[in-house]
Amino acid sequence: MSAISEFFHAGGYGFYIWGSYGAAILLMVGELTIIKQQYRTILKRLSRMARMNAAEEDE
Amino acid sequence: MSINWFKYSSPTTFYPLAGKMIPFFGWLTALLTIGGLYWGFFETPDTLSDQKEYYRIIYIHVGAAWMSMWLYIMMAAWALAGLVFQTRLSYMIASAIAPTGAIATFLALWTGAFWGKTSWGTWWDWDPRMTSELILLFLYMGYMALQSAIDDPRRADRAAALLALVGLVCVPIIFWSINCPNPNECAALHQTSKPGGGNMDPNILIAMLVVALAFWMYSFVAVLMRVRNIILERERHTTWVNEMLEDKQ
Amino acid sequence: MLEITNLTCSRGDRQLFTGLNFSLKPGSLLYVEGRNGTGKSTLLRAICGLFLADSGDILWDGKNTQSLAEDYTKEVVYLGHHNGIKDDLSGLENLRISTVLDGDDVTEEQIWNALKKMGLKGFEDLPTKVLSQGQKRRVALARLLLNSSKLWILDEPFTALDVAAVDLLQSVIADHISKGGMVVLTTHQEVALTAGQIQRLELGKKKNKNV
Amino acid sequence: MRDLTLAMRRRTDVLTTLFFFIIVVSLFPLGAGTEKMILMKIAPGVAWVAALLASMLALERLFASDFADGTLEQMLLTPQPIFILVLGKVFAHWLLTGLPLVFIAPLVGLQYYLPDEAVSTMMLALLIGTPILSLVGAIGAALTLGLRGGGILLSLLILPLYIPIMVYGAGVVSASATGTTDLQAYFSILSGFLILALVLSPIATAAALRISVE
Repeated sequence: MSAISEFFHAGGYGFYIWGSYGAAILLMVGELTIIKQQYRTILKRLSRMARMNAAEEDE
Repeated sequence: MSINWFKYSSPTTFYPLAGKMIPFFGWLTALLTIGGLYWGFFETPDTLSDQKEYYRIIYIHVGAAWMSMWLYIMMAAWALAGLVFQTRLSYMIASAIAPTGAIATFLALWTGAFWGKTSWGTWWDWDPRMTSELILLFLYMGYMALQSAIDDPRRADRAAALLALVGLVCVPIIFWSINCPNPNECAALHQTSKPGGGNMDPNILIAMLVVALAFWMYSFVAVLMRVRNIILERERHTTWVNEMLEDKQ
Repeated sequence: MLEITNLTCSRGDRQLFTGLNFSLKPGSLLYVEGRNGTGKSTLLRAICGLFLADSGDILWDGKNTQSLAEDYTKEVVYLGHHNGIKDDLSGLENLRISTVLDGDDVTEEQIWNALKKMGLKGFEDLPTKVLSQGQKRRVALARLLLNSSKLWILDEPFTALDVAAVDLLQSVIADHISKGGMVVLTTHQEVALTAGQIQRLELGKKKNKNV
Repeated sequence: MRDLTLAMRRRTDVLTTLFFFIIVVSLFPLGAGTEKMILMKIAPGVAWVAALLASMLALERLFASDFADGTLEQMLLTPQPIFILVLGKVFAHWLLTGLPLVFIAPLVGLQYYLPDEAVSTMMLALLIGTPILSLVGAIGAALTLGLRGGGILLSLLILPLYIPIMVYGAGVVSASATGTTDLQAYFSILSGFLILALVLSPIATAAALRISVE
């Protein structure tokens, strides 16, 4: 068994340890991704609205 | 002349400031996480006296649990600031903290369950600490539910802020009542199943603290990012947001 | 004397008005005008303390109304879109409760008289749920007759009233002003107000004029 | 006070709450089995959970009708301190929902084979505990005033805050059922909660009402 797989095996407790760490990474990265996504959609919507307003003023 | 402390309490000035702070806290998070986990996995023994390698869950478990409580206190503090000074930004920060706090609480419960399975042989136990975390999760949920149920943002902010304060008053009482349901023999119920106290390996303690710090920095990143979203959403009618949008195009 | 300085109010994300200034002396009436959604009701609610303004001060005799608290609410009577009367209780009971809560010492006979004056003779002890909209409004307006407050804040007081009742209310308002009272009111109907000093405030324009 | 005369006109509310409590309490044995030992063990918890739910039931309407017809605005504008008015309303709520539960408690004792001392303990605990439920619940009722789905939201907000009362309220009954005589500490804690709630809840409720009425 290589050192790496032994490390991940963690003396038989790999499932529990990586289950915990996996959840942590998933949740935190997921949270940031969702916020980032929201940020983009807000910006897109706001600039679309701004363009619409500008077009109205031109008329 | 005195310094204008309220200068940064305006969303207009806070928005770019938050933008500048996010990368800083982001790098700090990454650095502390890598450092703390390296220390925790490679500079520590594989087996403690009574616990095997699974004790390594502790780094994130304790970090998440600490953050869940700290974030609730911070949320209530910003809510109080909002009610006292009538600053919109305070409410925005308070409501930006809630989801991150709920995630930290959930994570603490999740990792607690994994740990419980290995160390006590059960996923869930009505251990006072775990029950308290569960209640904390309910409080976060209540805060977010109230906030989203009210259409008028002003009322939503203030009502949720008041709820956070009421929760803050009740939290110690709730935790205490769970900890000693029988007032005649309170002390006997305190569990010492977690590796703590004096006999902890200093290396583990260091790693734990560093990872907890990483969690803290992470919550700065998440909260600041979310505050920026909220500011944009709420201030969309103002001129400075529109000017900023024009600059970007 | 009521003074408003630099008042800014917003509803939701929208700013209704900013930097509003005016003052109202005893014996005068302020007529708040403006289209729908310009913040008339909000202004009225802010003046009586139901709505928290974003910034600015509302002063009563030179003192901040928020710190005056109960000393100020004693001087104010507010009538909003809701009548503020209980459907299950009779007009008589409604008025008795509100006068007790207002801390006014009013006899049973005065209440009967007030209801009579509002044209509700014979309806005094019926539960108000059997009354018509206009009659309910009259019960609510009867409070004005029994109240010793100086400042009346009336939001659309003329709605649901018939011609006779509009005339009656006008005379009641005029009477109050001639006794040195103050009235702030909004209305969509063009009502010829005959009371003494009339000020007008128009909301919803770029700049708020104070005539 | 005003609310009492008003509430007396809607006497059916009292009966609804009371029957709700009785039904919930009666359902448990059907679900959990009618074994005497089990019933005795779960009785305090069941009684308190049923009391919490029964008290929640009427909470939603605590300020709702006043809010709808504008009398709440008027009350906020009277020269009386708001917390006095809040106390009046909460007291009326308790008289109609809390107090009847105290008197119905012996019935629970009968259904769940509780010894007599435990029944009297339960009555005393309910007597101290139910006003706290009304007081704390009033904050939630004021916050969720006029919202869609306010009732469900209200339970989400308030039930976690009820935990301490339930822990000690049920704890004292269990203790008394198992023959413990030293119940002083439980009642001191419950009374402490009551005093705390009496002082803080009207202030918080008044603030919440101001926010909600706006």
